[in-house]
Amino acid sequence: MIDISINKTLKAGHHQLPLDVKLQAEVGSVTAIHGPSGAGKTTFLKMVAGLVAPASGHIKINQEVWFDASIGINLTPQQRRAGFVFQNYALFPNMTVRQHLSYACNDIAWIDELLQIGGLLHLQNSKPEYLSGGQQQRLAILRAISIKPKLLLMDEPFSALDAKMKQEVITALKQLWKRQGSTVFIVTHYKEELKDLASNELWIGA
Amino acid sequence: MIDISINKTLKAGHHQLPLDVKLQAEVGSVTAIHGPSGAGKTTFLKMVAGLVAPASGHIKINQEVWFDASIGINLTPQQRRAGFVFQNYALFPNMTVRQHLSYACNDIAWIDELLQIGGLLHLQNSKPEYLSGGQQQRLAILRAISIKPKLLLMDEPFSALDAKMKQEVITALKQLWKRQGSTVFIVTHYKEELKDLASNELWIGA
Amino acid sequence: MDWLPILLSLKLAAVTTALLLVIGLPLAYWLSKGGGIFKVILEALITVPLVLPPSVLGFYLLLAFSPQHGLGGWLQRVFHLSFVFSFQGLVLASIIYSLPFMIGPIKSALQQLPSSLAQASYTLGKTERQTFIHVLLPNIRASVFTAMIMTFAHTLGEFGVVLMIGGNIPGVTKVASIAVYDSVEGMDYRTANHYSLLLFGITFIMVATMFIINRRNAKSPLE
Amino acid sequence: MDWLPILLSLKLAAVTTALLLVIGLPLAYWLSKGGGIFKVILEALITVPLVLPPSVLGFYLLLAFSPQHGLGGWLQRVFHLSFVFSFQGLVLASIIYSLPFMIGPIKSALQQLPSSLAQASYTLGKTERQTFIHVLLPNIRASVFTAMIMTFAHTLGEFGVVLMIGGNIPGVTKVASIAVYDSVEGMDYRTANHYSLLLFGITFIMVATMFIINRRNAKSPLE
Amino acid sequence: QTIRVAAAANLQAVIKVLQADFKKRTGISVDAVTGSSGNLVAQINNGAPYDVFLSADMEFPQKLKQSGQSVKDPVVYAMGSLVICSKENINLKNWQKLIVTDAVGKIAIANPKIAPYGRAAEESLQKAGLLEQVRAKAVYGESISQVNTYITTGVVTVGFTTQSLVKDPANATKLYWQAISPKTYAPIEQGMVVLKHATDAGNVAAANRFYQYMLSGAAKSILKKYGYIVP
Ligand SMILES: Nc1ncnc2c1ncn2[C@@H]1O[C@H](COP(=O)(O)OP(=O)(O)OP(=O)(O)O)[C@@H](O)[C@H]1O
Ligand SMILES: Nc1ncnc2c1ncn2[C@@H]1O[C@H](COP(=O)(O)OP(=O)(O)OP(=O)(O)O)[C@@H](O)[C@H]1O
Ligand code: MOO
Ligand SMILES: [Mg+2]
Ligand SMILES: [Mg+2]
Repeated sequence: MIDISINKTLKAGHHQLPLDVKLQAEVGSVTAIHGPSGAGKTTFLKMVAGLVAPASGHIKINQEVWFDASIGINLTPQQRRAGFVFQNYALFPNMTVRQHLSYACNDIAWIDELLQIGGLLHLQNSKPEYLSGGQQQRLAILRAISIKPKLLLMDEPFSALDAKMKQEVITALKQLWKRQGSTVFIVTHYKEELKDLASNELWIGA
Repeated sequence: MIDISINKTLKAGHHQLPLDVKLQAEVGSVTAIHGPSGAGKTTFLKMVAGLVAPASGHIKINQEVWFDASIGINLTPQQRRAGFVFQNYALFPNMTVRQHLSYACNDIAWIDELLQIGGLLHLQNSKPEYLSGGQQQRLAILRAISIKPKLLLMDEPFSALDAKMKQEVITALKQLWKRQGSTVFIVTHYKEELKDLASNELWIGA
Repeated sequence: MDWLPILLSLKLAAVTTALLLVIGLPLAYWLSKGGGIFKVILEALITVPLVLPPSVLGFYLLLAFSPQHGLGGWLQRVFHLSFVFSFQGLVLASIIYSLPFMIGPIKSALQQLPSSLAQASYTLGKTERQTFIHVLLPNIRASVFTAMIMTFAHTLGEFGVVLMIGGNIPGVTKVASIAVYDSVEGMDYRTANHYSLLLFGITFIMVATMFIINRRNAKSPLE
Repeated sequence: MDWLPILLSLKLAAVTTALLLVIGLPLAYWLSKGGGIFKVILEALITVPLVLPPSVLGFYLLLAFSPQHGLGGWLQRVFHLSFVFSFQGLVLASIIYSLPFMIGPIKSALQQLPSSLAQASYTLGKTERQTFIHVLLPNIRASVFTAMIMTFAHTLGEFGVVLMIGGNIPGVTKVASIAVYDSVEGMDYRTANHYSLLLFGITFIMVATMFIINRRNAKSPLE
Repeated sequence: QTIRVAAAANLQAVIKVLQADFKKRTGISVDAVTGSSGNLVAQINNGAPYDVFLSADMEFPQKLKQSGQSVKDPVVYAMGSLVICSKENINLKNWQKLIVTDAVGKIAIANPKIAPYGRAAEESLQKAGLLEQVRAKAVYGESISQVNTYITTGVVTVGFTTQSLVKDPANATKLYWQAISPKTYAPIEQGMVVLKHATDAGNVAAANRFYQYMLSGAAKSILKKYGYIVP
């Protein structure tokens, strides 16, 4: 059981933007998050991952307390190890495709499987600057799932993929998640693309 | 009349990837470009803008020859002044939203109109690092159209916008383009989103 | 303690830093674009004055600019310019000596910038020059500040070159570094301490101010 | 010409550069994270040795490490370590003198990196240390090389500090910069020229090699 | 009127007194530029605007004559006298025995290649048959001032230096010293010349007055007070 309730006031220019999110989800479920641009979806994911501190509230994942303002608990991102697909990918310019994955995990067979899923085998020795937008996005997805995280946070992970590629990737991911029992939050602007994937929905915004 | 026919062999990892595009379009038309990830859509736009040199072929815009390998003509990006929305935005980290636009053009009324269209008025003094993904993407669009280019090249310009915001932006752009007689190439993975916008279609890929 | 050397030093450091900025920025930009063997040679040449002991570098500069010899004589005859035992000589020597400290950090910072920034600016019709000034430079501000501080401080403390080519003439070439050196040599440790503390104080204020200006205007409200 | 001073200089420069890398990288990282007034003061302190003429800095170091005085005496008694007239003394002095040239470029390059790089690494469970070594450092390689070259060259040419604290003992502290200075002073310009050319050549080869290694492994196939 | 005098580093203390006395007598100001003799000669050869040169030896002024920077032959204005000197209260009467014992750590000597006092010290040690034994303890100063710094800061036990160090009233450090017998080293003759620049700059009369003054009784008594032997 995942139980999140967090608060923070963001600054958008000179405006105050209150962000107040409550979410409960089953272990192994997939939650689609949507809402208008600038509402705080990315910020929400970053708070869950431990990259941004909420002002108040709590984050409980299974039995673990990741964050609780009232008792002063705030685990580091390293302790949480939530897989994170950044909206701008945040790839490492110095590493090849394969090095991204071998930096994250040691299992060679698993890395090969991932490269297969992402269709990046032939590019495994290329650095990000030599990848197209969609190739970069797939690498960002692979890197996040390579650590087999209990909780996977994806920020518009399919926006640069063409329809066919997207379907292939989603099908593969679905199987993976089932196998590993992962809980997943996906921010998306296209609800339809997740229709046979997501069981929950979360709306962030006024 | 716009007449493009260009050739280049790309390298994807150790593979050779031949890219061979022919396109003819009316002045004032909107062309939707699609194709699989990694096929060369971004590279095609960059060749049209003068950021990457084709190996052979020609680019003719109205009466002007922008590129012609056979007679050694290759205009600089500055001479072409094609508006360009980069897939990764390429915003200037040092400039606020408004400074992006006033760097590109001097017309204050026009800048205010643009900020209005993009819904970024309240963020005009924020730098890119304080913008959400969708806000950054809107700024990238505004910057490209701020110079009122004859030819506008957009690389997945709406991928980070929610459905409502996208409709608003597209509606506003349509009017603008009509007013200015702009010719537009848009790379997209969602043909449907351009259905009442694009008159031409170009497929890049095997 | 005599204030003249301190003022002279500050003037020398300010003039040198300003000129090196004017020379160094375009040069660093040009070098950052990469290129053939010619640029590699030039970069190595720029670094070379560093490995000669300052007084020896000063000696060679003295030979080069001596009115007795070719180049120096020609400058003297044609332009009435003398680079030995004159303030402009100190400036020239300091520029040669500090050039690598100005170029190095700026060049490597420029190489680190993503190329799409410049490309975006070009498509807006901006020239390379406008792009450099308005887009590239502001985004490597921290490195430019670092280079300026190092150049300024290095020129304040420069001694060997200046002594050789300047000759310790009060009010013309007797800068603070020479004055404090003289005091130590003359075992006048009190005066030496005063000069040192003063130089220390000036640098401290300068460096601290720079660092405070250089801090990001605001912190991200999310972190 | 005597080869011993050249070898000694190369050894000093190599040891100093290596140690400064070990000290400078974590320090630059720590300073790059920004922070309170304490860090500003520390940064200013690091820069200050630059503004004192090297020989005067050497004089103060001499006072600090003299076995007659507090710190020096204590080091002597407890660790049998002497920093005057010894090779380790030269190393220590060179480290103090060159620290800002190592720290400066690395720190500002680190500040220029987008913070999402480190964040991505943290979410993979990597510590700050692992992230620094495997993600941040490789992406500022050009700046680290620049800092290393400047430090190495600067140490080769360093003269005033070394002269003061080293005492010019053949084979122990008589480095190349002193040897070439001696030759100029003794009006033995032939030997001076030989030494200078040799230092020149060594630096040239070193710098050129570094620059060639440092060039991007391959050019983008699209540009 | 002002003239510029380039003076060897060992004169740094006494030149201030000479400057003041000369000004009182003639009304002519003197800007003194001190440095090692070798440096000063390199500068003079390359156009330095100095009117008179006071060297630490005779060789350098002779070279200037040869290169045409001075018209007249150099004259000796003073002779240096060598002392062994320490900050520690040790009896230096028998310095020859003492310096080879463990009681003496480092020994400072001016670099004999470029400083006349260093040459004299080595000569003296050679005569006493100690040079090789002392080598391991020796540290070399670039100029006599650097040797003085080593002595007064106590980083060396003893040093060979000029007597003007211990006679300098500005020096606050208590020093223990012993003159080295002048018979054991060749005299350290310090020479002086008027430079060509004085003629070019129209300072020749004033420069000559300073030159005369340096050889006068008044200057000699000051030099003597600072430990120089005057001819
Ligand atoms: N410097 C480079 N930049 C971009 N792509 C490169 C580069 N070098 C090689 N390539 C290869 O060129 C091919 C075309 O890339 P391009 O970015 O044009 O694709 P795209 O059609 O825009 O794909 P996407 O929809 O994923 O953005 C890719 O397979 C990529 O691996
Ligand atoms: N450092 C910052 N990073 C991101 N957003 C910031 C920052 N500082 C302030 N903000 C503001 O916080 C708000 C929420 O941003 P966030 O990135 O979470 O939005 P989002 O819901 O992910 O939007 P999008 O769909 O456009 O990506 C925005 O209005 C933005 O202007
Ligand atoms: O005064 Mo000297 O020339 O250093 O011996
Ligand atoms: Mg977002
Ligand atoms: Mg693309």
